[in-house]
Amino acid sequence: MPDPANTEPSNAPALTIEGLRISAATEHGRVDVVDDVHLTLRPGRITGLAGESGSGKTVTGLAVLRLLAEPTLRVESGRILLGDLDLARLPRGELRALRGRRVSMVFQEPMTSLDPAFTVGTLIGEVLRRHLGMDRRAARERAVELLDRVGIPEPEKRVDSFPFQLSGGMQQRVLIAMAVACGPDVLIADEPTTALDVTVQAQILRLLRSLTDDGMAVLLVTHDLGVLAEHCDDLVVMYAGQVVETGPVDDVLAAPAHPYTAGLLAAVPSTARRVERLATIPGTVPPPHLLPAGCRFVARCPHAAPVCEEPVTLEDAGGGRSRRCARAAELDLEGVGR
Amino acid sequence: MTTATAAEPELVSGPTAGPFRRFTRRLVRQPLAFGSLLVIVLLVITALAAPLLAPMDPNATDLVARNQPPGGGHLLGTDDLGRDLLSRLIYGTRITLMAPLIAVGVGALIGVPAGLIAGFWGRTPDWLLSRLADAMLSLPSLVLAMAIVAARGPSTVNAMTAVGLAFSPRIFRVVRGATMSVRHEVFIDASRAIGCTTKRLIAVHVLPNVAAPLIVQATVLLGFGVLAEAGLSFLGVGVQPPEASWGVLLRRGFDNLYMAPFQSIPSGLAITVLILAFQFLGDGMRDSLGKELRRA
Amino acid sequence: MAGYAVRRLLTAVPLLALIGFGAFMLTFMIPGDVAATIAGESATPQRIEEVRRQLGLDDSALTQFGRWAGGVLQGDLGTSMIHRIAVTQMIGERLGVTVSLVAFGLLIAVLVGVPAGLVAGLRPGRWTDRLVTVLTTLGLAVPAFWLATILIIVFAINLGMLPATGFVPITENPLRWLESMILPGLAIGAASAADVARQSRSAVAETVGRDHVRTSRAMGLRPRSVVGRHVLKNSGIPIVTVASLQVERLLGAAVVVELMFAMPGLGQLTVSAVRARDIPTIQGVVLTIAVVVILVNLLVDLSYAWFNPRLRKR
Amino acid sequence: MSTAREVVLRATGLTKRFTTRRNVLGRAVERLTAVEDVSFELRAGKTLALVGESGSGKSTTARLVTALEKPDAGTVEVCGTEWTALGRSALRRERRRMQMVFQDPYASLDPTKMVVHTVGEPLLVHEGVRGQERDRRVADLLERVGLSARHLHRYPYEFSGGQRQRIAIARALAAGPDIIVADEAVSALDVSTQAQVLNLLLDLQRDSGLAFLFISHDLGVVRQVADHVAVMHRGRLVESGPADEIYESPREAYTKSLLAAVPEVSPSRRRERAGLVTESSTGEVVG
Amino acid sequence: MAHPIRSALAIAVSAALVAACGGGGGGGGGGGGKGPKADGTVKNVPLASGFDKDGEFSWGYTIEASSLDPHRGTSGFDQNWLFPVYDRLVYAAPDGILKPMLATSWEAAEDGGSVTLKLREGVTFHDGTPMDAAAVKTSLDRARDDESVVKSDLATIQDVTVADDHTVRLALSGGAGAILGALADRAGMIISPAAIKKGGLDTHPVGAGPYTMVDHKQGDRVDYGRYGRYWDPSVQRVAKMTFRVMSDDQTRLNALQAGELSMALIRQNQVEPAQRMGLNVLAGESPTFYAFTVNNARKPFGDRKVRLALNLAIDRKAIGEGLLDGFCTPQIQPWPSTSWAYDEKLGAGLDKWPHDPARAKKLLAEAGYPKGFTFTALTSQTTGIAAVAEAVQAQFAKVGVTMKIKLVDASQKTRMFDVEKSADAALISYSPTPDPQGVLDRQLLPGAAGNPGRKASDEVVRLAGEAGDALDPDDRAPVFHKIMAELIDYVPHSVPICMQQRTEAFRDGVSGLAVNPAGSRDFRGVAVTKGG
Repeated sequence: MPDPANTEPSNAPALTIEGLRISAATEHGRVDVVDDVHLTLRPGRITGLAGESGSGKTVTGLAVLRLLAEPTLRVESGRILLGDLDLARLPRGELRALRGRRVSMVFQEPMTSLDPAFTVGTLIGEVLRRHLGMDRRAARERAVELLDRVGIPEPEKRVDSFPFQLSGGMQQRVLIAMAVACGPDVLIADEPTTALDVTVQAQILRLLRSLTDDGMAVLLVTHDLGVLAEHCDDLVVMYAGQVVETGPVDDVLAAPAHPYTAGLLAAVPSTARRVERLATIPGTVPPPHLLPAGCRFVARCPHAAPVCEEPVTLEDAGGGRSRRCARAAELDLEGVGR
Repeated sequence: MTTATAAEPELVSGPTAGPFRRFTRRLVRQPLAFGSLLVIVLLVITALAAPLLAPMDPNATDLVARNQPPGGGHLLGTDDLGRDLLSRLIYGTRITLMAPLIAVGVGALIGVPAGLIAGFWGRTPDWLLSRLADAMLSLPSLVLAMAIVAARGPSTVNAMTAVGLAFSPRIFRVVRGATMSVRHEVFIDASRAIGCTTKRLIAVHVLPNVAAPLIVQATVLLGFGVLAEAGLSFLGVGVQPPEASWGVLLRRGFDNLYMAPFQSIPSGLAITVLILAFQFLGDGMRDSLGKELRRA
Repeated sequence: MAGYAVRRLLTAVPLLALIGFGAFMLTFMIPGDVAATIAGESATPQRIEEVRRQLGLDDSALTQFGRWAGGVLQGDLGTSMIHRIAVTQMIGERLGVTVSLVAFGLLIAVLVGVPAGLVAGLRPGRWTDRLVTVLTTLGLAVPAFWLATILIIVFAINLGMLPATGFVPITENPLRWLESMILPGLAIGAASAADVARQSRSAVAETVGRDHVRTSRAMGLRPRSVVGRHVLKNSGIPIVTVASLQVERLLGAAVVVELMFAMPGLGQLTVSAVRARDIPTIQGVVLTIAVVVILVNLLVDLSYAWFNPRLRKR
Repeated sequence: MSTAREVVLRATGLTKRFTTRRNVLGRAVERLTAVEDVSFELRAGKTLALVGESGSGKSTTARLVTALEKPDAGTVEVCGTEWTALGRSALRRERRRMQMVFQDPYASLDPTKMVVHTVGEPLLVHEGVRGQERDRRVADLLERVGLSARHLHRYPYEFSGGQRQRIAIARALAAGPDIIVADEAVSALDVSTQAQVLNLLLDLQRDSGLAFLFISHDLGVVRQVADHVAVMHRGRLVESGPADEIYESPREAYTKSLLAAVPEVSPSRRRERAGLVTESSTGEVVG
Repeated sequence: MAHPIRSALAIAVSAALVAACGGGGGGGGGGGGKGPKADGTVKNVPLASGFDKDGEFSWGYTIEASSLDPHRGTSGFDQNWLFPVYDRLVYAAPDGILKPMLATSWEAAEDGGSVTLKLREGVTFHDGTPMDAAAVKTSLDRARDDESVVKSDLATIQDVTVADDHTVRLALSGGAGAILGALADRAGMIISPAAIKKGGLDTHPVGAGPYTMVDHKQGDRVDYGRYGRYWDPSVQRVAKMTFRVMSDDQTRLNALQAGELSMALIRQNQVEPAQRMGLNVLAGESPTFYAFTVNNARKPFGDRKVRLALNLAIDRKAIGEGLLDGFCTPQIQPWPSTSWAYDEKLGAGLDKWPHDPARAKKLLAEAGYPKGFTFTALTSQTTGIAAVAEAVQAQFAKVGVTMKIKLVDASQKTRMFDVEKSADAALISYSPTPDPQGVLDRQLLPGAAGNPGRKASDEVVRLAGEAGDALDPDDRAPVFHKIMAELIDYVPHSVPICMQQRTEAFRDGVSGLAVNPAGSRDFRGVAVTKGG
């Protein structure tokens, strides 16, 4: 459970993304899929990045480690600061030395993210030997410790098994073991539990929490608002490639400042009671080549007004909160209650 | 009664064209594939209009004017019997185009149904047909060709039927692999749940999804067919004199390499261009089958 | 694993019988028989009939096949009707030539084809990819006999670096064996290298897109180990499969290359045996080729298990 | 349409075992039991939800009920006809009574077929409807699921996930079924699209008295659609009953741990549910 | 990146050009038919003075030895492989006259009923056993047994008796002259009796010739080494000989140019390129000729007018001098001009059967075929004969006769044309026999294998019997001239088109060569100078 008192960020940010813009080559020519994204990750805290498919959240995550498919996706502008290093401008060789060493990533489909042709021990050992120069025997020992650290039973036996011999949950734990093997400052988790069952999902998220206690900063990318609510400290909501709202989780959930956030919260089917009719957000997300000039949510926003036709920026509203809505001040949107 | 109609973004204006028109529109936009298509269409015209285009009778020998270099009365020179090489090249187009088509046709006639059956049902039919394919592959195609040609007389059609038999295991393997991957697709279960008969499932749903890899393999084999015909004609099993295919011209020109080195160049180039055209057309067709197939 | 290999070998036996029977029936269909050749050109028709009876060629196809199959079961492939030498000995003498030719061709196909496929597949669409596509298409288009002669003229005659003809067994003189193998190996291997390059390219291109390769890049592994270990090992199965397919193609091309380089191999033996309708020799060659093909396919299937552990642990 | 409250689907004692390893001779030596003695009833116009984690056997049960797999034991009765006893062609004719909607919108539509052919296939197979008549009826079906005649001659790749699922639903409606088996029908959709499709399903049920067998792992979604809930775990039916009873006062430990693990958006709801677990906490099974 | 198609074409063109210029000094300038006699070829090469005693001679031939057993080998060309190992009783010298070899002298009995041969003394086989009358009898009896392939060549021998240690008498049923010719070929090769008993002659020949067989790789090569105790060391001028099988014409030229062969058989159309490569060419008459043969029992070919018409339609000059570059002498006599049977008065005889399409059409009309007719002719795949067949096909077309060509291999031709008699005609390359009598026995007489129609003029049959009896060629020549005259009148089923010249290419330094009239290759006395 996050400690509500610790709202003020006491220590320096682990990673900051400023004004990130990413373009993609599509049938309709080159268009921006991510625009003007600002994000800050603090050590020991889990920041949730929410948004529906096509909102650009995964592309933002991949951009940090520059894993974008070069020819089609390209970082147009913006800085990604890890301490004083700008990862976006770093030469390829230096960036590669940082990946897995100071910034790591885990992915959504554990079943396909591990190389089926190698044993778990070899996979983890490879990262250790590449970054820490360990010899084969030391790497294997460290791998067993790591497997134990991420909660895999009988690690000495499991270290020699192949990925297909493990369950989905186990495979995700191996991926996390690989990612944190060298004690990185930042871990980016792109939908780590979406493909897993509810019970296993809870265990993995608790594991991430315990890793942050050692001082690591985590960016948790997901579309599941329940996961965000229960496991994240701060929240960033993206819509059609833009950040539309940020802030501490409980504050945003209680009083969302952007109509899209409110709409999302209402649409989540809760297990409490059955409603006559589910609240929906009408329409679909506008494709990148048909984006309106002003607020991108205007076509679907119940509170839309002429002012929304003008371009709107992400304003800081104090208390670590910010939102991109022209009418934010005058709206009083209904949250989900403390 | 209906739910609120969501405001749909305006889709591409007008109904999308039929599959064939969209396929050709994409094919035309690829320079390489379109160039190849032009070359092949040109060759088909040459084959059909051979009598009009050929300057002389391809079989008229002139034993005095043998192995003439290009120029003078003969644009591409003459062969070892003094026949006009340009005319023989033009008439040769017929057999050179017909031969690979027969071979791939026969190969597909056997390979496609067998591949569908083996891929769709698996287990014993798959095991049996795969072993048969292995057996076919290890039979030297020369024995196959000579046996068929001997039984039904030497001619391009018979020889290429034999080549078709040798191609059928290759087509069988491609179709089987593709069918196996399609069989597990969800839309197959969906149609089965609707109540489609197995026959309809295969014909309507499996076959179109198997077309992409099949087309690529077919165009590759067309290239091989051209060379195979040349090889068999050389062994006397293919086309009978005085007709000639490009392959025969190449081989005969080649035997005179020291006498008249230029003789094998025209047919050699023609064959290379034809095979390049088949290959690039195949690649182009595969790429222009478009997104709707690649998802499968 | 062993069970799998045993089962495959057991299935090979009926397969060989099927091939043996198929080849026998096919040759039987070809008119003209060995008696005419044995009796010699000056023989009178009566003499030819006499020879036919002696050789039992008048019996029905099935009885002759039975006789031949009976012999095979006792390990005797019979004697060549033309050369009156045991088929096993004739094939034994020539197997070395064709096996080294096919092996060399396969070596060139893999050593040239796989790296080319790798380079093209790693960055699809780039100029390296287009260059490899064009070269592979050309490799498939150039007939073997044309390439063979160009190689001979340039390297053997004009430069005199390599022998233009002949085969030296490896047992006799390994260096001269190597020299006599280079040109024919290139001539026979070119088309196969093109095919292997094409298939490896699509295999690598597909593997590069897989999630686990992205994971290894995300873990900061050097490109050398990402490609060398993770990409190559996972595209192993399609590459090995296409390599095994080359054996059949190389055996076919061997006929022409053995002719051009005057090397006494199985290819030549097949052509002369078929022309003379020397049935025992044809059967011997067909069975030998079939055994080679089956063994190669078995080795390839077994290699699948190394590439994909899931098959091994089944 | 069948009259209300009458049992349209009854499964009794369904069992299915898969072979996982064969010995040298090919005989099965190791078998995995996917579904063990599962029985349930579905009444006309009602929705029964089958919930459970992956590997619980709920999808296999769906395939057994829709005769995509043959059960090792047990029977399936649809509108009074025992499907498990029917011959192949008889079964094919009966299939129009029960239709399916699948999870992955991108895989459940044949990419090479236009919408009009895909949705029109049941009409062709069962009533031999072609040409103009088919186009008209398919257009009506598309209207019912919130699409329009403009979409008739389009290909699946031109649609979003939500739109494709609507097309799949239209196809299911085409044969005029009494029951629709929805196997994780909304799991692959985003929250907002999910809500739109669920509302569509609820409307269809209200308008035409359709019965739904709703298979899902998402307890939030199930809460909004299910009249009855059956919880499955490792191939067996752990608990079943009216939805409110299962959610408010679950009897079985597994059901409780399942409910406890669902991440809740509202903090208050979360505290409430946490209480449930402390009463009979279960050992943490590492999944 | 240049447009792929353009670059692909560029690569293909350059590859072909490389082949062109590489192929010996620049392309172009091929040149049409040249004069009848090629310049620069030689008939023989006298022995060079400083030849290398320990030199090695290598030769490239087209067909492998079917077997190294003279009496069992099925191919009519095995003798080339056997001459170095097996001495015959007599041998055909380059000037065509039979000279003593193992038999020092021979004489026929008055009534022609027998021939007695005196044997050379002190000769031993390679396995050490002495060569005496008993050995000759054993060998000749083996050549006459049922399994022997050369049985028909010695058909006239009734019995072989040992007169004394070194004298053998052959009881004959006639044809003394013909039998001597046969004894110069495989039938006359004397095999060591011990080796016959031991067996294995198919792969391990044991004779009394100048060279022993050192190594034999089936279908590839045979290596010969000098036999220490040979009776005539003067002809053993090279220490080692290697004969290699190279069936592809291109490959033999490549091997010669690359220095891997001293000498090799080449096709007529390869003479000019060989000379351009700086190789020498040995060319001379040989008894092998291209022939157009029909089955005169089948419908149109029974009529003499039709056979004559077809004969007149063939333009022998265009084929001989045009197509085959002057290396195939157009003529109608079935024996070469070097043979004693050749009728000098008649010469080429092109005046008897001139190329006269108009008359041919008239004859066809008279025979009832005003618009010509269609028939199928068999021919084999080897490049030489197929080209001739196509030329004849075009020439027949000019007189309205359509000849379909069916490419078949040798055994299929024998079965379809000779045995089953299911084919109309055949274009063949007739393989030589040492004695002109062979042409009659194998090709022209009713019983001949090459005469499926079984019909021939009675006069020719009578004269053929008489031709075989005389021993001395001077007595037999006039009879053959009479036979030729009768053939011209009768127009037989098989007519020659042109007499092929034997063409061999060899590198500098090879000497002691001569063209053998019998058409086979006896490298007796070949020599190689150092650095040759």
